[in-house]
Amino acid sequence: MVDLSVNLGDIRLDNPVIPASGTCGFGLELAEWYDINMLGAISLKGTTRDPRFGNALPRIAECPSGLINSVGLENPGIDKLLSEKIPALRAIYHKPIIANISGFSVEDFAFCAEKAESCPDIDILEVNISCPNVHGGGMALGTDPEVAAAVTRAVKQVSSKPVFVKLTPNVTDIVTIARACEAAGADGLTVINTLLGMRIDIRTRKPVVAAGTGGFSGPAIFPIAVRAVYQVAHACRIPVMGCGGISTAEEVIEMLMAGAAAVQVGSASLVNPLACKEIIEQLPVVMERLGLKDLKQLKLN
Amino acid sequence: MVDLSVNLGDIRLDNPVIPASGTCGFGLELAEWYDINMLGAISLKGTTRDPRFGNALPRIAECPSGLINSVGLENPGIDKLLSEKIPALRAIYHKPIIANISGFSVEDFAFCAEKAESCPDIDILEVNISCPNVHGGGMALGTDPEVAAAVTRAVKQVSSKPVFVKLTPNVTDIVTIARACEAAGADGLTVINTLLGMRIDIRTRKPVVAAGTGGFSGPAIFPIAVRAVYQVAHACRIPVMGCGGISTAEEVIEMLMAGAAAVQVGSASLVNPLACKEIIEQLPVVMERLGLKDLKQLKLN
Amino acid sequence: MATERTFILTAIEPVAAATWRLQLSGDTSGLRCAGQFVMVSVPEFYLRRPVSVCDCEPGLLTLIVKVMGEGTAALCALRPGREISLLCGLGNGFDLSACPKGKEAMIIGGGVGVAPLLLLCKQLREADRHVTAVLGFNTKEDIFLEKELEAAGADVIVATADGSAGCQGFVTDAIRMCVLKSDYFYACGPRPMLKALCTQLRQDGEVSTEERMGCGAGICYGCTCQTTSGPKRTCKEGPVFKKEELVW
Amino acid sequence: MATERTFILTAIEPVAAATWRLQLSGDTSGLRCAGQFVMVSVPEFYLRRPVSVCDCEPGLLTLIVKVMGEGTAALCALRPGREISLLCGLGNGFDLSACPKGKEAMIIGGGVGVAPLLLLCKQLREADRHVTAVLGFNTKEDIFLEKELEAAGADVIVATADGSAGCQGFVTDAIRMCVLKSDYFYACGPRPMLKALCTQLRQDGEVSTEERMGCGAGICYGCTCQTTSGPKRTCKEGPVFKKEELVW
Repeated sequence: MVDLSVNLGDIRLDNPVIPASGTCGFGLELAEWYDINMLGAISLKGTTRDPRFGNALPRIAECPSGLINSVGLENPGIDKLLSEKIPALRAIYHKPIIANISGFSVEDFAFCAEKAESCPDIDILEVNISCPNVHGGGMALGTDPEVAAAVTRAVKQVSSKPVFVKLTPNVTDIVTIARACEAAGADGLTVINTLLGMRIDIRTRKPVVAAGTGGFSGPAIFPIAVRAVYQVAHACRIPVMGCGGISTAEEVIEMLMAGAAAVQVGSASLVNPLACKEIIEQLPVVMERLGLKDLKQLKLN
Repeated sequence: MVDLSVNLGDIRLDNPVIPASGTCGFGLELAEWYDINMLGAISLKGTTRDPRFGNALPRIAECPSGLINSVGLENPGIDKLLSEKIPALRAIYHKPIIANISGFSVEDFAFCAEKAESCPDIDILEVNISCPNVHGGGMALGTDPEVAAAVTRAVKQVSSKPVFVKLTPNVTDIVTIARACEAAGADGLTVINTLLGMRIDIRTRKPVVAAGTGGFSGPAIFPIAVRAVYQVAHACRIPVMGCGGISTAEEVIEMLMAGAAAVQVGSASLVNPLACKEIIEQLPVVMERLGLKDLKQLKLN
Repeated sequence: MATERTFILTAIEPVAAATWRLQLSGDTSGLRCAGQFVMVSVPEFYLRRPVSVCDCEPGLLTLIVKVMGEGTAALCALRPGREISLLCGLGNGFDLSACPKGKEAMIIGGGVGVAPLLLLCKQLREADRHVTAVLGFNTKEDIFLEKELEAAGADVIVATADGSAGCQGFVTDAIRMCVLKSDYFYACGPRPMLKALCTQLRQDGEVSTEERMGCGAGICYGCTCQTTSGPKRTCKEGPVFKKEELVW
Repeated sequence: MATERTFILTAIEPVAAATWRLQLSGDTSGLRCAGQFVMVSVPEFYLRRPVSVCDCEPGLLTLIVKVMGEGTAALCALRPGREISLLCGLGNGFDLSACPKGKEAMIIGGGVGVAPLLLLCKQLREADRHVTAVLGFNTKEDIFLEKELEAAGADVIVATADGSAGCQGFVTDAIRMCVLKSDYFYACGPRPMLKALCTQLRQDGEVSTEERMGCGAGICYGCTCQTTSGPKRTCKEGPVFKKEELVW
């Protein structure tokens, strides 16, 4: 009998599989497809200080082994997250909840973190300084180590919850950003968010997504995510949630071997809402084949 | 009858399709598969001051819709390029030849450029400051705008040939690098080189390529390449050779619409050595379907 | 409840220009009502493609697909015997009860938007509503489902933009010219057609909208549209919306 | 000259543990001699997989594939009737003339490296050389081609590492124990076996090496190995190298 549990800092997860923010709504959408209590944890849709409609349509573009999205942080705002979304989820779900917050200034993040502090149902705070789909803010905050550190510090000042900073791969040196966040008090890191991508409709001669560019995700970016996780996990002491293109149990294990403490599964759920369930069910089979007893500390040889 | 010709600065190409450096050897390898005089031009394997064996094996890793290579600039050195490789190619090929030079210091590039100056068969000099597979040099020179400019300036000082600088996508802001090269006198830019990627063999628990990480290419990176070409082409006046994941005639046109003056086809030739031939043969068919008379100035609507 | 199911393609045949009817056999229990759609997995493509349900009986599903891009082209190139993964029973379909028993229902379709009208017509007739079907196409070669809708018990009026068949003009022109009366309307088609209907027809009604989708399951928020009651996901709260909900 | 050709998989059958024989029909004109390989396109995988030619006659190609990873597993899961794209006639094969007419040739294979020996044996026999085949496997269940090689006119000796069949030990042990004499040897198998042969056997010979390849056509320089005459591409100057060329 294999042991699927992993430790994310002080928090023990029954298994390492976590639906990534933006690919599981606020939980109830996935619950229509399977019992989400089988998940290791869940990371909810990115939420901002005020409600946002998001970007104009179309927001989605097909790519080889992936897709581009330019949703643009559509969300009901932090208040509705706390008053409606999380209580509704908690009523049917008893595993850890990761609240993903985003914003356009250091103050925005501090504001959301302070509000979240009042919600005991939130187990982890994920600070999204890597959204490529909003102007002035989003990714801009995650490409400068000092700004990234400032956001981290501001959030930590008002929050007693474990804080994971979600990093963008669209940088020259992700390790510098990661170290800056660690030094600023981050309890962990989520690596990586989407890559900045673009597709053009050669019939209409216009970008496929209305916003022009968007966040590129899916199996196509997996090798970039493995590399980034490997670099960050070997440069920092804090735990890393590995994210980017994972769609099989084998890839979960590959990401853990790269140095991740747990993984987030994103785009796979958009193509198959049952993806996380199937991956979790497949994990013991792959572990047996590889002769792995547990998933903790899967160091490279 | 459609017109496939494009202008790369002052050089007219019969069509926009150019095999990318590192995916067509020194030309003769491709000539075994088809008459390479049907190509728009050809970019030869990256060459350094001294001969290099390159990295240890394995150098190749399979990825979803792509591959990682860590060849590490294996090449016979600039002298052999000029004395053997180019004469042998010129004997059977009369279209433009792009010599791709790389190095570990500004001096290395100047040295190779000066040697190349003596070779009239070289029509364009492609300066590779974006190879992710060598330490101290390669990509390191292409991630800092000042260093990129210094390399460009040094090459321009000793070379009368059109100089295209090949940029890496592994940066926070590719436009800054592009503008620095343009200001330093670059006649054009090649966008993009490979992304830094990694795969791990979960059976051996070792990286798949001996070097650990490598350059990630193939259809998977196409949306990133289109975005980078769009950003650079709209920020600079000099012509751009669009490169990254192109494997169909439709993708050639998409890249041209993004702002490229011509395109380089890379990984596609590794899976099908006839790729460039088939793309060139397919271009008129796709142009007819789209109602395009020629491929110059395919602006977006 | 929505489910993922493997279907077998039993037959595929052209029904109009670049338009194909796909017959699939499999577990249809996930489907509840007309107006719902399925997300179809297409070999070699990452995202599934949304396709509205044209007809459905236990174990048998009928889809009509128009070739728009590479994905739909690949889908229509599949041969019988092929296994296809579907996400079934997605979205909220048409509300039959919105048209009172014994009353007159008008069902209006434009282009490939005609597809979902067949199952809708059958269900309305079963529920004892009188049905008039108004079908709009660009030209004669695009026409499909006319006979099937007549066989299902609808009075069918066809309009073509170029006048090559039926009355010349759009469905709105046909409705005016033929002075068609009804108590309630159901529509599916391109946005301009839906806008014209919602703004010109006096009676109440509901329309099925179309947007480019990511997941089709309400997860990615890729297809959100603005409504009088706030943002709604086309795939989840839609694709059918009441006339008064939509913002034009 | 190397070419890209579409073959039809006419038969696929297991010949040993996790080892399959694939029969393909198509244009084999690109193949010149034993020891060459083909690059096989595998559905769902980006890179082609190199597979050495086991046997070949005009229009008919035989490959033997051992399941090593996901790619080879997908390849061995293909069903007859399937179209497969191959790059044919890649690399330099064995040099028959290196073993003088009427002399004794020893052909040695280890594991799946036994595959190319069949065509080699046939060509050597046709060219009137006497052939002794030494086949090394880990265990009884791995053995294949023994009968075919005997039928082709070779004296066959089998060795298994666990002694479950033939002589116990490696091919080098078998050669010593059976005091096998020959004027020239040809070998294909894992690197340690090739090293042992090249360093222990006194007679001249040549061996087919194996490396992970990118393109298989000499284009990507992904499989370059160091030799006494400088760097050589396994796929292009190889995969067969003279004993004295290799650096261990």
